[in-house]
Amino acid sequence: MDFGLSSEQRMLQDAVTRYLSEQSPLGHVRDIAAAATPYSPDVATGLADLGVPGVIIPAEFGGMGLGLLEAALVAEALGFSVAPVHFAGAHVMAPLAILLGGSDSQQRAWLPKLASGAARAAVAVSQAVEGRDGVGVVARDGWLDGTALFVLDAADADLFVVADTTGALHLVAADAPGLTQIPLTTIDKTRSVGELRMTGVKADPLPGGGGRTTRRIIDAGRIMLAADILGAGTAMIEQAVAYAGTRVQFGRPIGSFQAVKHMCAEMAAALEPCRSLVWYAAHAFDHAPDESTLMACHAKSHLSEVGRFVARTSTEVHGGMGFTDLAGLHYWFKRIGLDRQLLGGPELVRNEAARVQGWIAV
Amino acid sequence: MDFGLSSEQRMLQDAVTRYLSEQSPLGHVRDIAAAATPYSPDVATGLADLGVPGVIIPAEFGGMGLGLLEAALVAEALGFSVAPVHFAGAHVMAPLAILLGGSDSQQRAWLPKLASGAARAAVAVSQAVEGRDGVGVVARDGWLDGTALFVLDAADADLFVVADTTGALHLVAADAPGLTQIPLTTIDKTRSVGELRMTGVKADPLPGGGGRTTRRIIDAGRIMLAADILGAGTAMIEQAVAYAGTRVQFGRPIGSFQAVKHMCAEMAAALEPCRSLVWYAAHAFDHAPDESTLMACHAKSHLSEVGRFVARTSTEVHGGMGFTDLAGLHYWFKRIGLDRQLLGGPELVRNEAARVQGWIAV
Amino acid sequence: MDLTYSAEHQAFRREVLVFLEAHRHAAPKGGGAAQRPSAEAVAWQKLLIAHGYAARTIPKEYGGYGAAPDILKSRIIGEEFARASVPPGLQSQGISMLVPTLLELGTEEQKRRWIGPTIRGEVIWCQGYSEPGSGSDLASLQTRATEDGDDFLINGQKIWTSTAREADMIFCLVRTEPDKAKHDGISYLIFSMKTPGIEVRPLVTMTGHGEFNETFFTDVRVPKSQIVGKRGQGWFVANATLKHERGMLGDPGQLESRFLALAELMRTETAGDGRIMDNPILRDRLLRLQAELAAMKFNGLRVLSASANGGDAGLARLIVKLQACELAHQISALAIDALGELGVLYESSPHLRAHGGWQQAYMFQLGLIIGGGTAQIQKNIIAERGLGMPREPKLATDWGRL
Amino acid sequence: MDLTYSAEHQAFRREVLVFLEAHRHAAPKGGGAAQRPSAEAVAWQKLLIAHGYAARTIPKEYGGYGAAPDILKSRIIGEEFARASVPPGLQSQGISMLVPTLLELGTEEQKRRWIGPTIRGEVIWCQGYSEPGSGSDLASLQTRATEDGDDFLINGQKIWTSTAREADMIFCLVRTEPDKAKHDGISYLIFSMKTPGIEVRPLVTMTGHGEFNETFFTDVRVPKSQIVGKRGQGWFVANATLKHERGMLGDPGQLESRFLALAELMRTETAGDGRIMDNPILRDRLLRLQAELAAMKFNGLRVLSASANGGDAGLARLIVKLQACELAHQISALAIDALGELGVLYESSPHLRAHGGWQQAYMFQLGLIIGGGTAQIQKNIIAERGLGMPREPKLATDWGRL
Repeated sequence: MDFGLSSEQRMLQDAVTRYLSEQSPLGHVRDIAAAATPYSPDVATGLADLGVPGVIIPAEFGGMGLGLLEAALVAEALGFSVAPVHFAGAHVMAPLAILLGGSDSQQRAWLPKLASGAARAAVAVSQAVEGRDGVGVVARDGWLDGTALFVLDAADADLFVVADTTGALHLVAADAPGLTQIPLTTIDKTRSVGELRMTGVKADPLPGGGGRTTRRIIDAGRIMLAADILGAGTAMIEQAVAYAGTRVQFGRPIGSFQAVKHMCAEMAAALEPCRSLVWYAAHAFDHAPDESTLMACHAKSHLSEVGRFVARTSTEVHGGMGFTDLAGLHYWFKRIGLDRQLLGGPELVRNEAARVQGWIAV
Repeated sequence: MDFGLSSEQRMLQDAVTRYLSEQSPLGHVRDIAAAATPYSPDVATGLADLGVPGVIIPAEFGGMGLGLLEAALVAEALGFSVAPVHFAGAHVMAPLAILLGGSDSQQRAWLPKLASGAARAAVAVSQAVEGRDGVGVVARDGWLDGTALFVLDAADADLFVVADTTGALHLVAADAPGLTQIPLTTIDKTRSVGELRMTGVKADPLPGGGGRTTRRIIDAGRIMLAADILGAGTAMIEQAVAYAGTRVQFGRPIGSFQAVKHMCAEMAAALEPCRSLVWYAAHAFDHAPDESTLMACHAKSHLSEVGRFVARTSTEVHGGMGFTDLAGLHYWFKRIGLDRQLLGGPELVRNEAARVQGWIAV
Repeated sequence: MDLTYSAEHQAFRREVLVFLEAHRHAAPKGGGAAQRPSAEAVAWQKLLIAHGYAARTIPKEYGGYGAAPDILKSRIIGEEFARASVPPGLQSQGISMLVPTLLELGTEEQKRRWIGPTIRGEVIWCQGYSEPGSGSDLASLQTRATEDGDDFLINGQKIWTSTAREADMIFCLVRTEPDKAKHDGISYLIFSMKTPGIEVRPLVTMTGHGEFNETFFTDVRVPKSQIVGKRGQGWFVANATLKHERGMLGDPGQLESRFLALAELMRTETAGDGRIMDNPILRDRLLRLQAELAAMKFNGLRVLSASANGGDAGLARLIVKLQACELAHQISALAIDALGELGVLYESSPHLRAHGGWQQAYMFQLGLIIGGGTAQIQKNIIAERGLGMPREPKLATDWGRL
Repeated sequence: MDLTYSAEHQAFRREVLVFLEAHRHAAPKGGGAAQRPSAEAVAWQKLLIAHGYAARTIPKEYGGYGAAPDILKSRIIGEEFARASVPPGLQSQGISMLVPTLLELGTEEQKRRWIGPTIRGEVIWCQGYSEPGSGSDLASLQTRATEDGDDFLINGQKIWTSTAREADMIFCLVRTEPDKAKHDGISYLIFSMKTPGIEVRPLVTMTGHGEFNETFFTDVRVPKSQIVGKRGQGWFVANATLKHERGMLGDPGQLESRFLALAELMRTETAGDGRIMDNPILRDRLLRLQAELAAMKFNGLRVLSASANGGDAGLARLIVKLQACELAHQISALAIDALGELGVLYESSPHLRAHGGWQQAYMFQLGLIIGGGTAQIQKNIIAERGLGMPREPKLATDWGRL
């Protein structure tokens, strides 16, 4: 019995963290955020060298063949550094969809390329999370029509994994005729989100891509977003504590004032148990299928709430400096803000958690 | 334009407050709380001398003929001193029911006696707030059958104002055959709540006692409970501030520690605007009928939330002493706890506020 | 509790309505923003001053309308201009902060020279108070003014100087007596932003906009005569000004319009199976905010009444900034949550709602929670001044003193 | 992340199950409460010690079972006894606090004399630490022990002495060196509650029950030999004990059973039109608590694992008391709200649900938030020891040092 990380798991996370601290410092994040596309090919290449795109792809397809817990550790490291690269959609949900729902030939065609970083996939499942007027993709005889919003990791994608109105999944090549890609600008300039419009687009359905697979990849995606918030929140608390230790007002470091100290303590007290929740949700995804959806919901909704509190409070600890662009703290603030809403806000996700437990009368 | 109290209004409130501080100090509250019936006849008599039972009863019936704002000021004073006497049911809702819904003869029969304190009335409208399995009073041809819970100001009542399942109101004499009275023990030993069981009880229906009258008296009752919380919360903050100013730990009054100071500031910041809300809700009850129900809901639900926060936080400021019976702070804590739940908890009341505004789709 | 207006005030309201009806066509489109006003806005301001709807209580000899203070008339003007969606008089730090300070503590020469052009929008001011190292602890400011004959030479840096890029003039706190106790060594100077040695750099905030600036001074030469109040009394002079800034935050009218926009959003926007308003959880949050808003609105009326009657609502006034900023922030937070995934869109994105204003407001209001005395400083003030709690040694004595 | 148990631990679990099956009929009904145990409970305790399910790691020579510490085995025992609803070994302040202290710092004579009878439930102890004037600032305690020949004469007052009415003995902090700095003048004494001069008065709390006492000492004569540790080192000795108390709060198993009772309440009780669980607003609150509970439960596992592996989970451990007490309080608050008007019923009222336990718990848990280091002290500890933030001069140095 050991509820904790193995040394291999720590090494993986440390490697990603170290790489990002060296190759994707705040200055680089700023540059990417100011550019047209919120995506850093350089960092993506560096992470590919570490094997990140193939973290959950089996070794037979050239991946690392690790579990969702390892993926969550990577996600946490990315959130910690607000790394301006894809992850939840491109490197977890998309390969998982192909692994769980793809035919042999689909797997052979795509997984090696996804594992090496030679191809990139984006994921369009937002309508399976929450419907919206005028949005939705209809499949008929292998052709797709309609609109998908909030496509995760959209920039620079070669392939789209698209859910239709029945929850079935399809592969769509980025250059398919009839497909229009529209970037969506969000508060967070470190993550790419897009819109797809389809008029008679040829699709390659995943034979095992029914509702169950969609459910699984949404669970996985939510755990990744939760882990991203965990990393971002950890970084914000660290920055707040560091700032409070050096910023002097009234002749004392502000961190020696009880009000500031307690703000930091409340953040840490709220966030620290989240670490174990994220670990367990990721572990359960692979090893405790009965609890998997419930834990994914809990991780996503709880981290969203705690993340909002940490984002706001750590900004307050920084005083006016937290509100400026100078400290750059807002990149983390916005990353948490984005993660909170994607794949369902906390109220929606908690409602799903109630359904899973049979707590909602039909 | 003057959003504030007149000098007459202040004098009324001061008179009640002064009387209670002299004649119903904490020691008296303790004695009543330890007794079988949570009701002090002595204090009730003293308050009758001040005219309290007739505060809203017109002068023609021997009352003071004042408005609901004056009643709210009295309620606040009673809450401030956790006075172990009736009010919301006996002296506001019951006379209001008879005023709004009673016939001339009913008014002549009861209002003078209620105004002088010679007779006491209790109010059984809980089922009109929220139904509950096995509870409810059915009226047939002037006879009542069934059970009513959470009868307000039940102890020592001569008369009950009872709502039936249609929301119509009836007068029932306390000595009517077939009527059984059962006291309900609550956390709060300063206020009397009871149960009525009726088997073929002769009732005297209020001719104007339909749903509209019931709605009005519930609104009024909620404003009174809100005012009671306001007074109790004010007293708790005062006690917390006083305690923090004298209790010394680590060589300083604990009130000089920022954590304690901020707890008090947060309580005051939350409660102080409630004062204006209660005033306005009471004013609107008489002078702005369109807003009356909405404001009554807001006052009740908001004071319930703020009251819970103040009750808990002021107890924390007192440290271990707040948890003991020594300081007696818990009488206020429990009074607020009772007020919060009676006539509907905050979620239920907010739902009504949504209905009143047409925000709930039918 | 009398919520009706007197006959005099009702008549005054009718006057305002008549004016609005007659002149609204002449109102500028953009409203009275902080930047340099357009010619149209300057003309509108002159008209308003002439009728007493701007610079109302400023004496005639300094260019104002010269009316006796009447807080209810000011409120009526505000209400009716807002209801008619007609821009009110110019709002700027010069008008709200410098002019009251000069009226209270300026020399006759300073009043005659600066008040008129300022209220007419001809001279734009910025405020030089905060420094990177002096936020909550404002009195620790380090910008130095050293004597050089009849002049001061100013060196240092200010931050949060909004409108510094547009401003003609600055009112500025500088340290003239470095050997004195920190509150006693400060002077209040006014000088031109055209003076050589001043450099202004935009300060980008988390909203992505450069609403503020940093302003750097290198050997900026200012005649000693341009001091307001006495040398070394700048802290006292600034307090007179800061009082006015404090009053600007937490306007319940603004809160109410934000709330109404949120309720409208929830009534009209759909998500999942129906209107957002049909989601009981989000609706419950909306109702909590509505109750709080009602409390703050009536609290505002109470503060106003007390003030109109020459009193002070004490605690009810002291809590306004803390509570109103928090409530505004919570309104924006709910709007973002109610929009679900759409809530993250920003700037010129497709599918954007309210021009991205909810996210913008969510961040800007966090800035307001921090600015003008952080929430922590506000709580100290409430506890110490409102509740009379004992001071913590050396904490927040500065803001707490204001 | 390995959530399975080793073969050794699985075998141990089977042993426990076999024991429970064979002996559960002999278990006492009431469980191991704080008061003086029944003869049945004492017999049960002896059986548990003999099998190593109580006093497991206490050396044989002092009456224990003498096993090597294995936190997972302790957990397995706890889990299986709880699952089988069989009362575990006696729990008392003597067993959880005094015995570890004696083991660490007692003389051989003290160990031999007191540990055996204490773990067997034959001697009951109470704790004399807090005083009316010394709560958070425990080291300021004023109960005096003055020398009189070979004895101390004790005068003063203690508070929060739970079980003082039943206790045979007390472990008590007294000031022996009034001239020394406050932490350095304290000694740790053990003496009989039958000693003349001791008066115990029940301390009624807000729940209406007398769970605690006040204990008064007037010229209570205690031989100097009954000191634990050295004279003037009582603060150090007490810290060893307080560490153990800290660990007793925030048991996730208890939290979970409270939560399950709440969920069951909401599934079965009706209000208005349907089950409480069908109220989306209350259900949403329930789900928030469930997520927090999950986080705390796994956090507990993490702390346990770190400890089992000889490490320390640091922050994850330091936050437990603060978060777990708050969560427990929130669970009770929701239960009260969910019950609506029924939620106010108490004691022996008709229509009472759960014997009034939700209100009782709501108040008692507020007491736990305050006791054993208030929430404010906990936050200081988290900030200073968990996050390494600078100390505020003179604040909470005492609890913070533990």
